Amino acid sequence: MSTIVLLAVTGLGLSALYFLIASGLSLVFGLADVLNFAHGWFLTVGAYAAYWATPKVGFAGGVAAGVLAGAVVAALVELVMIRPLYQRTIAQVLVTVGLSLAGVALFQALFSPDARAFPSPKWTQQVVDLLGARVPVKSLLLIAGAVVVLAALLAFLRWTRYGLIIRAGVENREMVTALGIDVRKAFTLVFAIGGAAAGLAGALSGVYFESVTPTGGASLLIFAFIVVVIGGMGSITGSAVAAVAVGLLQQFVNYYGSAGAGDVCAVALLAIVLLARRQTRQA
Amino acid sequence: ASGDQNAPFKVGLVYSQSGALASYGQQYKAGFAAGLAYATNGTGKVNGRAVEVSEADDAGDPNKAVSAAKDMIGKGVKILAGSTASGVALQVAPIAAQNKVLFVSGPAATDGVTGVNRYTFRSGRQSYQDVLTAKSFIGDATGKKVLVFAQDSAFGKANEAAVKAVIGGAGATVSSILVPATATDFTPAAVQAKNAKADLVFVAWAGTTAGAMWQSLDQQGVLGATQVVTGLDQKSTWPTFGAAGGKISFLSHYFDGATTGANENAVAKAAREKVGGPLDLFHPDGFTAAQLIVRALSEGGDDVEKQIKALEGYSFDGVKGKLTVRAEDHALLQPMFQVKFGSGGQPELIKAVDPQDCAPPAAAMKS
Amino acid sequence: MTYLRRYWPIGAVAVLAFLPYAGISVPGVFDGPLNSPGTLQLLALCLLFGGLATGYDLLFGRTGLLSFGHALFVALGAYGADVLIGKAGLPLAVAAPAAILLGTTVAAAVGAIALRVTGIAFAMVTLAFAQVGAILAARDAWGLTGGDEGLALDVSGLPSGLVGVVNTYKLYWVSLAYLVIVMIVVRRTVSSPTGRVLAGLRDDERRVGVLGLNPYAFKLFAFVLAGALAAAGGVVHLLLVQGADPKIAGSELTLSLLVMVVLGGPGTRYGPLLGGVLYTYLDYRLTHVAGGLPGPLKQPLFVLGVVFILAVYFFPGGIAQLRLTALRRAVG
Amino acid sequence: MSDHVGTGPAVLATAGLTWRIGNATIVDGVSLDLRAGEFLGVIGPNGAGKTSLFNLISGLRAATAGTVELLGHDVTRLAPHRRARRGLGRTFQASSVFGSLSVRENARLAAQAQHGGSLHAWRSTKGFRAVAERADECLAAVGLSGRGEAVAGTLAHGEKRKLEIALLLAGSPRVMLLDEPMAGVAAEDVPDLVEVIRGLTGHIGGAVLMVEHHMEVILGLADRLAVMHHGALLACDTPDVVMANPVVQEAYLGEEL
Amino acid sequence: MTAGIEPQSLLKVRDLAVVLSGLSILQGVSFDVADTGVTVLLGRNGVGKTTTLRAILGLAPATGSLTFDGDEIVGRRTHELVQKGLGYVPEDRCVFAGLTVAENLRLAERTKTSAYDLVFELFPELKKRASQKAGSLSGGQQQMLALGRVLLTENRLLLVDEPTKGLAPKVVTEVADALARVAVRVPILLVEQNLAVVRRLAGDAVVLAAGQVAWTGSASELLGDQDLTKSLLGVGASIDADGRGEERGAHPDGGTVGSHA
Ligand SMILES: Nc1ncnc2c1ncn2[C@@H]1O[C@H](COP(=O)(O)OP(=O)(O)OP(=O)(O)O)[C@@H](O)[C@H]1O
Ligand SMILES: Nc1ncnc2c1ncn2[C@@H]1O[C@H](COP(=O)(O)OP(=O)(O)OP(=O)(O)O)[C@@H](O)[C@H]1O
Ligand SMILES: [Mg+2]
Ligand SMILES: [Mg+2]
Repeated sequence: MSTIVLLAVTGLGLSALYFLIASGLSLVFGLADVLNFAHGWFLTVGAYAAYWATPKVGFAGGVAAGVLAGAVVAALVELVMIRPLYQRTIAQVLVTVGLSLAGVALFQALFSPDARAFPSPKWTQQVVDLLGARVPVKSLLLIAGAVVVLAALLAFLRWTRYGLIIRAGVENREMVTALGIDVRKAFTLVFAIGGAAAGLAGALSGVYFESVTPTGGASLLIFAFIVVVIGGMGSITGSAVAAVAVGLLQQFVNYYGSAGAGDVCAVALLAIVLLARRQTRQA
Repeated sequence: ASGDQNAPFKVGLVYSQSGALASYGQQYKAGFAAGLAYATNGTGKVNGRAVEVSEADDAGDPNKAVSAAKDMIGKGVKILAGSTASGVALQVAPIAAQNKVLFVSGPAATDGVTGVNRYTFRSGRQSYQDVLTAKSFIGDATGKKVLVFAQDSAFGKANEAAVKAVIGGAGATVSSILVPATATDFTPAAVQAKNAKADLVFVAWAGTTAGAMWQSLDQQGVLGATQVVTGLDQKSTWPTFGAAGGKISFLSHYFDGATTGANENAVAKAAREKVGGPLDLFHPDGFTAAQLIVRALSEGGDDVEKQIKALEGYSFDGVKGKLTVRAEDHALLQPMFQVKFGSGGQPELIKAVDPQDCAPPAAAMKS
Repeated sequence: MTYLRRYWPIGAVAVLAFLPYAGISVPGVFDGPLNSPGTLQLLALCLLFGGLATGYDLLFGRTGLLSFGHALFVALGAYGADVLIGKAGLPLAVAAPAAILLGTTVAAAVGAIALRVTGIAFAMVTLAFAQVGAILAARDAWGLTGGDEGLALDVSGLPSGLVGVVNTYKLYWVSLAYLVIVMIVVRRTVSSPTGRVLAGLRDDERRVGVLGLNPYAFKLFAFVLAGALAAAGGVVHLLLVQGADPKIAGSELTLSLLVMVVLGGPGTRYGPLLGGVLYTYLDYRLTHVAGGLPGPLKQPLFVLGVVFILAVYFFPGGIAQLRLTALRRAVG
Repeated sequence: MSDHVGTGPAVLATAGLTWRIGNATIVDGVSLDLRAGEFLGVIGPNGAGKTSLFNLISGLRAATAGTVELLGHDVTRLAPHRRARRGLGRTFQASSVFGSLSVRENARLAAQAQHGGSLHAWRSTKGFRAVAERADECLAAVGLSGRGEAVAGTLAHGEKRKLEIALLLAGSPRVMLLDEPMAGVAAEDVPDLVEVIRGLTGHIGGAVLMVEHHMEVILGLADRLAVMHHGALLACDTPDVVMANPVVQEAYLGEEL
Repeated sequence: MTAGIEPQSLLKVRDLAVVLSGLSILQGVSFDVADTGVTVLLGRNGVGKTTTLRAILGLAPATGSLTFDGDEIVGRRTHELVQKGLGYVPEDRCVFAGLTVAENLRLAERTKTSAYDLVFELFPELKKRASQKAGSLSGGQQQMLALGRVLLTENRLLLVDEPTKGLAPKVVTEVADALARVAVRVPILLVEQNLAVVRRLAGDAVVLAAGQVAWTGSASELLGDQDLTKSLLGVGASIDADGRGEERGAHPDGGTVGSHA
């Protein structure tokens, strides 16, 4: 019993991490139509920012710094690299691919390839007793973060005019401008939001992994992709559900099956869902 | 150029200058430079002939390493060294044999390199020696339950195999949990480890996720409950053990404290001076490689067969202490170290393990 | 003039084939003379990836299929032959075709499933399959692949003529031959009626359907053909680097193929080839020269990434397009 | 033309054809049949379900209920390309041509679909005379011979329309579905296009089902008129009878300008 | 321009030239758009009507001069021009398929007060389908939505491209009415193939041929002169052999919609 509880909660913690990355990815992909391979790098930026700031301004400040750094870098990337290439979706994807390569290498050069111990506060390293299970606080922290982000994003898309503009702009940018709206602002905003979510994910992943590394973001990206696709591109709630599914699946399979089988299962899940979805569309 | 009595000796280093193992590579290179200076008394010459060292980056990628090796051999390099990553060592070794050049493998820990062929030697320790050192923590193994908690990688599997052979062979029952190096959450594995209720848990983990792994083991109460042994990685990783550090027994290939103060030896002292600071995990490997190469050249000149003869059975003082190249399989017999974290999060030497006590069983030369 | 247009490729191949006899050295570009093993090895890899990129473009540029799983088939070629030679002790002459057949069969199976969806979904399903392949390779599946350290090629299975650095020039010829074959196959295919259908699929699949052509069948054809070419490339790669390791199964390889194609110019005759050669050259050369450079420039991937990004901006449509526009400007 | 109306076997017959999405019934139990050489016009208000009906017949959408019979075979469950092979051709309300191919390549692609050769991955296209000739005929038929080299994607709307017809012709189908072929065509071009379309039933001898809002065009061409309203078939008879039908008047034509 | 009192011109087009992917689409197009009523832009397929509108709106790369009540607008960003009061109804409707009808309209709001009542009065269908995804609307319904979007806000000039394309005669009539009513308040530059509609709304007419202006004058004058219409637009010929065309097709406004019964 206690094992089940433990696996469930830590699994959800994993889901939360995936969601934090996937949500931004899903926004940027589904809405700005850019499959952003550099998204993992945004996370790394956030992680290192938090790593740098925490000793100076405390953990909360560190997290804030991570979020800020993620948002700013993402916005800059959009302004400088993506914007000149609108309508050239493939080119945009390629630029992000190039950026993901260069970005990791850059951090390896600046901070060395080795893991740096993250100065996470004591309380995040504790465990709390939940129905006999020793549940790590950090898992609960991640879950909380994810819930907040989910709520905020949904509100943004449903209630704000920008949410509307973004959705329209994806379909036909030209026509949005022909309605007198400067759509570029909206896309920059999307990147900033995605970057902020990634930055938060980065800061929290520092706590989660006890360390930050230049490659940390990239290694999480593949699962984020899986989550985004299973959840349906551009659908935030979809991403949330998918993240929970993938996280729990991985955790339980890793325990009851052989360790590592979880990853294969997640991948299998992706293939199955996509094919099944296609079937329903046919009928 | 061979035979020409004043042409330089060409030596090629293929190691990681970039990529994930870059800092290991850095230590190796620094150690090599120091070792070459030491072994040639600062002249950089052997028998009056200059030793010309060329370098190539393999970025930890065997393909690049092979290309670089071929390139160097093509340019007349007669001795290869380096190989930070096991994968690189395993793929470069055959190239050396095919082209009849000497290969002195570097930090790569895989047992596979030992005795792979007559042309291949090694300047570092191998997994087997790690495990034997771990064994030295639990005197008599008979009847004990030992758990291997290892990365699901060649490195981890090598350790698992070694433990089964060494400690299992000594009468302990060995079980193992293999976790993918890429795992994001270690709680399931940690719980399994806890439930195993072993007397000794041998952890074989290299790489960036170490911090999270240790924390999970600690949080699920593995560390408190049983004796946990693992290898001590380079300096930069010491903080990542975090709170867990104090509860772990470490086996160490090398750390600066092993040869300072009371334990200081002349070679280590010289090395420290030449490197210009405290030594780290893989400085000795580079240093030793240089010593071996100088030996090979001074005794064997341009003749690879003579070089091999010169190295087989060669016994000398290295940074770690007494080192011996075992003739049968070219294993490098060397002392290993038991370490614990003291107050202040700095590792302290418990005792040095005698080379013979951690000598891998001699294997026949594969080819 | 028209003669030149028609026959210059043959001339080019002849020149390339002759390189191993050319003692000239090109300072700065290659750090040994052209016929030195190091240089030939690099050139061989460049040609190989030129071929692989051209094969990949059959999917991406010609049919409009964005597959993230191409590496899987390269890996099947490489590991397949490696295992058959090393573990089953087969001679290369048997192992190579067998490995290619293996790659082709798996391509057919994967394609049959993945092509039931389209667009990004297709890209992701192929990515998923490739990922499974990578995981299996990295985890020493069935004790065959040698795990994350890869599996060195057992040269005893090779004709002695291909073993040893002195024989690098023969391997160079092998990859030149591979490139030529790929170029011919792709060329013939795209200029055939089938190729016309593939172009149609790229533009409007629904329309192709109502014309009475089965989109699924033609896409599968393209996928399998590309898979076969990839597997063959995998075998050549095995020979060149004398081993196979999980890198070759990873999505990074597919990504770099994509990068090569775009760098060169998707859907053009020589673009992917150029892109493949350039990318590979930089990838390997930078690791040589970058060592001395300061700061981030030390990291080859940094330089490569930046160069690539700049390329996307400054010659969209790829090098091939660049050449054309330059030509036009020259003409008038 | 009307001499053969009602004679000959039904080349296309739908029975109770229905398409629902969620709780909306888009096409509602449509049963109509089309005889060889017959020209059946389909009119109806916007949103009546004309295009949807075409999608069901050509197989781009799967029918919720009902059957489609083509030349005596039940094709309700067949994929679009199979129906096309059996002699069904269609055009789209929004022009869809192969944008990156030249006009001529467009036509050849369509021609080879029927005249075989598509599965020759090795032989050069040059080898296929029949296909090339067929393609050129079709372009000539719609007066696009001159534009053969133009890239289809850059054609003006009207030109794309003509190319659509050419692609249809190339398949020499027995049954043709035209969805508003005149939409956006300059008045000047209407007459030739009308002649081309008339030819479809004329010398080719196929049967045509055509949606069109240009009344004078449809009246000039159709042997019978079918009127759709809210997804259902309101009437199906000779033009004069249909035009006189008050329900139709009310539903469709409205008052004059 | 034409004889008679010259109305103040709101938009001056001078030497407008457009090149798309290497092809010169427009060369030296010059005409004026009056600040009242409907100016109609005619021409055969492919002469560049749509391109002209897109160029005015900054959606196609243009050279030359465009003065919109006083100030030069060549090279200005589209959304700025629209905010200055240029409304656009594109040839292919361009409604946002993924958004509901209501959201499509909401997007078009620019000022606090939007003329929803006017729009819903003209196109009740839009009110009924407010929550349906625009992509699932029929061609005609989509056209109504596209028109509704520009009628929602106060504009200085409307650019409308073939609004009646693919519409049922009943709807064509409605759309024509709507445009007529709008034209009272806002001047319109209209591209239209349906000469009946042109005649109905007739103000000034500009005829393009092969990327250049072939004729300018009043629409009634143009449509009144059959030879002129025929030579410029090629219409007027009887459109089918079997006589029915006589009542219907033979008028200069070749093929008046709904003029049959
Ligand atoms: N995928 C869909 N989902 C929901 N409703 C749909 C879908 N496709 C079509 N519809 C609805 O079905 C009705 C019929 O559409 P259809 O395009 O067949 O009309 P139509 O007769 O072709 O109209 P028009 O003459 O304007 O083209 C319309 O009300 C449309 O909104
Ligand atoms: N992107 C493009 N690249 C090249 N040529 C183009 C492009 N877009 C349009 N054209 C060409 O410009 C010419 C004018 O096109 P445009 O759409 O303005 O004509 P139009 O008068 O609107 O025709 P229609 O009445 O059929 O809508 C056409 O010949 C068309 O082929
Ligand atoms: Mg329709
Ligand atoms: Mg137009």
